[in-house]
Amino acid sequence: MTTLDAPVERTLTLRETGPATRGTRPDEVVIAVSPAFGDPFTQTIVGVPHAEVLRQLMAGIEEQGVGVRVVRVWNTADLAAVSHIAARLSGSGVSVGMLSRGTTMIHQKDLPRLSNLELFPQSPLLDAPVFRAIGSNAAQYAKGQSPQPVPTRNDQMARPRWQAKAALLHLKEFECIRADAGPVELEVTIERAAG
Amino acid sequence: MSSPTAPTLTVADYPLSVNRPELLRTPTGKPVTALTMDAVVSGELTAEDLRIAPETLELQAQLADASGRPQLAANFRRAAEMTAIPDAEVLSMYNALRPRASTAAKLTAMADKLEQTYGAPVSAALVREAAEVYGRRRLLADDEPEDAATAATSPDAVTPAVAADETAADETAADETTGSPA
Amino acid sequence: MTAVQPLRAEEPRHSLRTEVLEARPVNLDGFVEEWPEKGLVAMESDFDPQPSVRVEDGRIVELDGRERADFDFMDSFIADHAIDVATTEASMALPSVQIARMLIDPGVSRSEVIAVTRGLTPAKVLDVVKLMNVVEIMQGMQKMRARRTPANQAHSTSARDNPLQVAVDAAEGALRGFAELETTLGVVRYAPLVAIALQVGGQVGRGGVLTQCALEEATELELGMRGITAYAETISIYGTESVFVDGDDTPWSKTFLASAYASRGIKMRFTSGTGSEVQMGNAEGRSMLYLEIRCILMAKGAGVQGLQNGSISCIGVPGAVPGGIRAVAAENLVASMMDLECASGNDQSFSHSAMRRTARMLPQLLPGTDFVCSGYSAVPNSDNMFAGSNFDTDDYDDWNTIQRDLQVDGGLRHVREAEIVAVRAKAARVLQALFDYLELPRITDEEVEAATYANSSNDYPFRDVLADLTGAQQVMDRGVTGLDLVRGLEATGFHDVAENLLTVLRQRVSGDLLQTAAILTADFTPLSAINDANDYAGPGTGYRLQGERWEELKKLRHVTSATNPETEVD
Amino acid sequence: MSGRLVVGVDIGNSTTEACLALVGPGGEVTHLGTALTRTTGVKGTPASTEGALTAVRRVLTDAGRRPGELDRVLLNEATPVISGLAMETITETVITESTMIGHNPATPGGEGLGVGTTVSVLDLAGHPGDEPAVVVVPHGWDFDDVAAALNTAVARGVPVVAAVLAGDDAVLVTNRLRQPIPVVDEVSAVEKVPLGMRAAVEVAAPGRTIRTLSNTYGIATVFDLDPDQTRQVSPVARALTGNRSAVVVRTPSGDVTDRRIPVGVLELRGEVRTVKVDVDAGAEAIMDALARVQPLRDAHGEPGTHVGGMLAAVRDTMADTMDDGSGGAPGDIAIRDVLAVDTFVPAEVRGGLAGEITLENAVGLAAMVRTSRSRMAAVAARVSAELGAEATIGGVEGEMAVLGALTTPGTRAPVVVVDLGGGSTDAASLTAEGVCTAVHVAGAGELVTKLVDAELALDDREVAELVKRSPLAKVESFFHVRHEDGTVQFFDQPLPAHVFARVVVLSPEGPVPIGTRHGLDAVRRVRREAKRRVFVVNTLRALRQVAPDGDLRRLDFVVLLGGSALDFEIPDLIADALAAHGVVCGTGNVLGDQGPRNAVASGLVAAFAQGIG
Repeated sequence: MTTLDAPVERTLTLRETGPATRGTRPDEVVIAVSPAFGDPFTQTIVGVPHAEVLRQLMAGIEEQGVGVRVVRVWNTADLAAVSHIAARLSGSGVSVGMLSRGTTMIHQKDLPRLSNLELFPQSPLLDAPVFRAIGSNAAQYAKGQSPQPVPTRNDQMARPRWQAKAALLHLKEFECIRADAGPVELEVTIERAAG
Repeated sequence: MSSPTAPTLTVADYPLSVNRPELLRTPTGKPVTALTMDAVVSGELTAEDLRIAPETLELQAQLADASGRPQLAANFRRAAEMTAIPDAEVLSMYNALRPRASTAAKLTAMADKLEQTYGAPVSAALVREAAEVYGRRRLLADDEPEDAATAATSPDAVTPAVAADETAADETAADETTGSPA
Repeated sequence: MTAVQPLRAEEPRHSLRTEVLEARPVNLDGFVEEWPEKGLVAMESDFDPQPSVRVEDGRIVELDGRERADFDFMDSFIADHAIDVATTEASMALPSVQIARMLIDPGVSRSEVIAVTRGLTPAKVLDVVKLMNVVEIMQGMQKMRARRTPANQAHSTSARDNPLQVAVDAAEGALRGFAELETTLGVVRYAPLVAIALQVGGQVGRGGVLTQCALEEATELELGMRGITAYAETISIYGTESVFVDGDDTPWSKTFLASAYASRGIKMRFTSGTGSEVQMGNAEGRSMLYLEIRCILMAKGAGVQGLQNGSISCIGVPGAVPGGIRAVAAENLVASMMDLECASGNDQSFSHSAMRRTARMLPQLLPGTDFVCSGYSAVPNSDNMFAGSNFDTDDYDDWNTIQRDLQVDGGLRHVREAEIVAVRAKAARVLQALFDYLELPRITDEEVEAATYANSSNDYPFRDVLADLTGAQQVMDRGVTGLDLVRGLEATGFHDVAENLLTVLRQRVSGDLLQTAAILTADFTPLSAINDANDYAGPGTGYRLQGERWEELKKLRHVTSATNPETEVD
Repeated sequence: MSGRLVVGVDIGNSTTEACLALVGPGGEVTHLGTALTRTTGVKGTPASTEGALTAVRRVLTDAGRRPGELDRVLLNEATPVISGLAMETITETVITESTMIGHNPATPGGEGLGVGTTVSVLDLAGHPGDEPAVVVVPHGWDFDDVAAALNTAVARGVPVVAAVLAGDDAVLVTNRLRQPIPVVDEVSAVEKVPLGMRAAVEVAAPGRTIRTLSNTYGIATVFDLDPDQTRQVSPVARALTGNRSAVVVRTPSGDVTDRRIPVGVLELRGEVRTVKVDVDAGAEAIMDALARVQPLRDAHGEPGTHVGGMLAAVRDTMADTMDDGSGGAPGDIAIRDVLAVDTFVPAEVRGGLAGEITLENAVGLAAMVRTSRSRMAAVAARVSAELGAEATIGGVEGEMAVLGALTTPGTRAPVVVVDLGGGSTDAASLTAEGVCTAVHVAGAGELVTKLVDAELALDDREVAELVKRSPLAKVESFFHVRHEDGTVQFFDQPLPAHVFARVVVLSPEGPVPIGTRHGLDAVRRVRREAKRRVFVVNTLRALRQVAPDGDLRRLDFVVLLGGSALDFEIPDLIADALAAHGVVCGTGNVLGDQGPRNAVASGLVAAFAQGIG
């Protein structure tokens, strides 16, 4: 049978290896995750496991032959700030920033903080293929190519279903902020769950 | 022009366009009855003729006072002062009042200009008051560098991205699961 | 190892009824537990401040337990502009329960209540409305609404920003009874064409309808200054200093902007709503309603005539917590108690459940508000560029039936198809002629035909977007004004529409529409809280749905004739 | 003042221009202003009156004059000209039985050539250990699982030599293999790949193209083909040329054909003979046939074909336009010129498995219809009634254009003007003796737009129009662009995010991204070629018709006029082509300050003044 029938469970381990530094490779994308990503939260607002989110983002970048580093931003859970901090750490200047609930942004260091290359604001509509495409596009920007923007989806009924939960997740993520901690480099290990 | 000692209006005079049209003039001095279709077609009227005159705003301020709405009346009096300010300058003054957009000196200069150039003491007072509060609440331009790198350590850094989208039509779905706030 | 092990743990068996209930649309809605410490609570929170006020030397020096030195900018603004210093200590001395009772007591007039509320602090206002259940809130609203005659507002937008669709749906909406029409854009550069379309379409449907285009401040103000739009409302304010600053504004900048609009003769209201601060993560531990009350007082202090509130785009947040919709009803009441025009929400997608959608609007529909919806979608929700409304065109007949069932006036009426088709056709032809006159991208006869009978944007031929955008830019570059529109309408033979638009523009010179809760009637009489003041004083008083208007609302699409039961009333 | 206030009005195909002047008693002319507006309806028909009135009113307003002061409105004798455009694809590539996967995924994996038997990854476990396997992976497989399956098979001793994937996973899979193999991915219809067949997969290193499968004899070697079979596979090799990766599967009757599509016959009727030519014979054959029948009296397309439909539609539009309600025959409506241009249209290959795109040959056709009848008299009557001033037909378009062009400093008769318009390219010559001849040929700016749109597969006429009008640049960072001439421009403010890293058109409203995967050079080449094939070819065609004995060398001055003469490169392209014939060519500057605009309107005023003086 194909793997579609039985989604494989994977575990995500994020180990801090030290303060994040500015990259020198022009062919890298930096992924920045927010304070609560992976721990204590383990999935996006609609239940996509963080292990899978990161795996797909990184796969999208790898498929384009571009390097990837993952960092955690501790002192803010503002997506634009998370993404822009990562862009300034990135050797290519291109970054992917994401919040625990799934909201994602592709940023570039020369853009104003509140601007972006691509923004995926509706976290409930982001699934694994979208994260793969986001990674792929970020890598293509890093290579100086012109990818077609990942189509964004819209669902007017996301408000009644998800708005309050998003607010709740946002508040929880805020509680994990460490105001005096700088961004740190992460070593990512994704393994198949036992059994 | 309406005389400086215009009658004090009562709520019974409202609506002026129906009950007291003789008091209404355009900023160019035409009576409101001159705003006819013939005048439009012949090209006699310009966009300037369809603006409100400061005297009219004062009349409406009197009506607001008479109906127990002092804040609304004050708004109309500031507005009367602002009729003299060109559109672009009105917008730039508004932008200067945004948080961390101006230094104390700049706001003071703006207040002086309102008072001296435009004869707008009520609006000038509003700007001076803003300067005082901004100073106390650290909302003047010097209080916080724009630089995003330092945002990390500022209280501002713990604000969500959604606020940024406010300037696009406030009611459109700009953020998160749905719209930006209100 | 023993023998028969199940392959996987079995789920507990569900009852068939649970399955039915699980499938109900209401279970697609999201609900969350309260978290008062973070402000994720509607209106009953131990973390809200206690009411207090102290005046020294004609100045408020203590507000809701905070000393002046510790005031944040909301406190400062409210203390110095919103609260009547002369009466505040007396008003604050009244027990909250007494004020709450005044609100629902038919023997106490609206102005007597206002005389008290003008001196109340935010915490005191909260203390008062916390005493009221939802029926009492409605009773209060019935009396405190500023304008005697209730009205309604529509959204007219297009998923393709097609100006023609906006025009014909505006015309139909105006004919159905909306007093105000609002639009916004997917592609912002389309704004000039769409704003023109809304204005012209509205005046075809019913002379005197007021229009606005929601955009960033500079463009919105410019369109208003040129007379292409008639009013503005998307001027957002927030209940905490930090969120206000995140929105790149302060009470002083917004107050200045309010005067700027008035100085150009343009009607304007602010926008706020419960839930925005907590959604943005900076509620400072206050309840949603407490923060909204601060917004309402700030608006009053700014001297703006009215407010759009009722949670608006954050409705999913109060909608998900216990008592949230009661809080939303309360915020509308507070706006009215503060003597502001209230455009009372019901303008954003709220629930998957038709029952919840209806229940959510009853506290506004039943007592009546200045605008029951601050955006009923006059296009199908798929075309609603405000991200969907609580009601759309599909709901027209339901709305009309509810008005008839309960004998309440929600601002709309049933209109026969022939009239609707005729007004749509006319609006389309008018816009076609006007675009030709202004040398804007042509509207073809095929488009006119499609617009006449269309439901959604999918029913229209595609427009040449780039040509439209170039045309839109020309409207700005050439400095086209409302006067040019009048001239074009007159030159192309649509004298009645030209006359309607000129009359609306002329109103700007009089300033009558700047007064609280002003709208224009079909005979172009300004109707506001001054000449149509709410005079409710108990049963048999105030606005009553009766006479000609009631006859109008008795009509529905299908009503069996009593004279000849084999036919239907036309 | 004793002068007479006159206004010349030129109703052109797309714009209507006015020139206001005061003509003194001695014929001396004082120019008071010019105006430009969009032509309403078809020029020369009553519908065009509105535009004429707008232009006149506008020029009067600008000059501060009232209509009552006008002595005379001078209109040109505008012959209605309607042009039509059609594009016919004349070749089609068809793959039968899935023999070839010739698309070019952005990121194939590994490199080299792998030859073996196709086997589904689902059946890999049962694959015999001695047979090289080309593994085919359907949709839904995760890259980790694919890599694991391949590594397992290799560990078991199966020689896995290559893989073909549905998803965009080639690099991911290759990076996880213990032994690298070539992998082709993004094969959308992977389920149609025949299994159990011999197949070859080739991937070249980045920046290189495949060598074996794009070579007929390479394929023959790989599959042991005999000479007859080898002949059959040559289209396969041709189709794969230039790719970085490819898959070829050998099936018993698989084939790739490149066939011509019959698209109909064009019948060209000249003064003396009629010639029929197949449209799929290409532009050269059509233009040769046209040359043989010159002058063309009419043309017809085979009914039921696209060309037939296009020519009939052009004719019908003119007939409707000229129908004045009198019930009379709408005069002589005939197709008077045709321009055929060879072009390439990217098209999806029929029978392809991965949405392969190939450039198919196509012919672009412009046709022009004129009528012998003009209704300018009716236009003049209406203009006169509206303005309350006398309106007369002041002259014939071509002659007036020459008169107007002669107001360009540095020109004198004999002179030839070429009006580069939207629908047609017109030429008029004035000899030293004052003899004037004028011609119209089909094809101008609109055909250029169509060619750009088709060849870049933009499917967006508006973007194509932008590409035509403005130079290109590549946005290399938020703060600088590289222009198409290689120069770099820096900006203080960051460019908008949506243009980042894109090829953009530098339109007057700012940079507009072009939705194409082509690089800047390819877009530029397409644009310049389109302009050359239409405007240079047409200018030469038109000049040959007005030149003495058709000899371009006997022309002295050529003045370019019309909207397309304002283009940033068309005048240069034409000047370069004419330089070879020793002709002085430049863009007109009517009245010394109008550039190539307003020639006819100014010419009308000049003609009127000459009549007085």
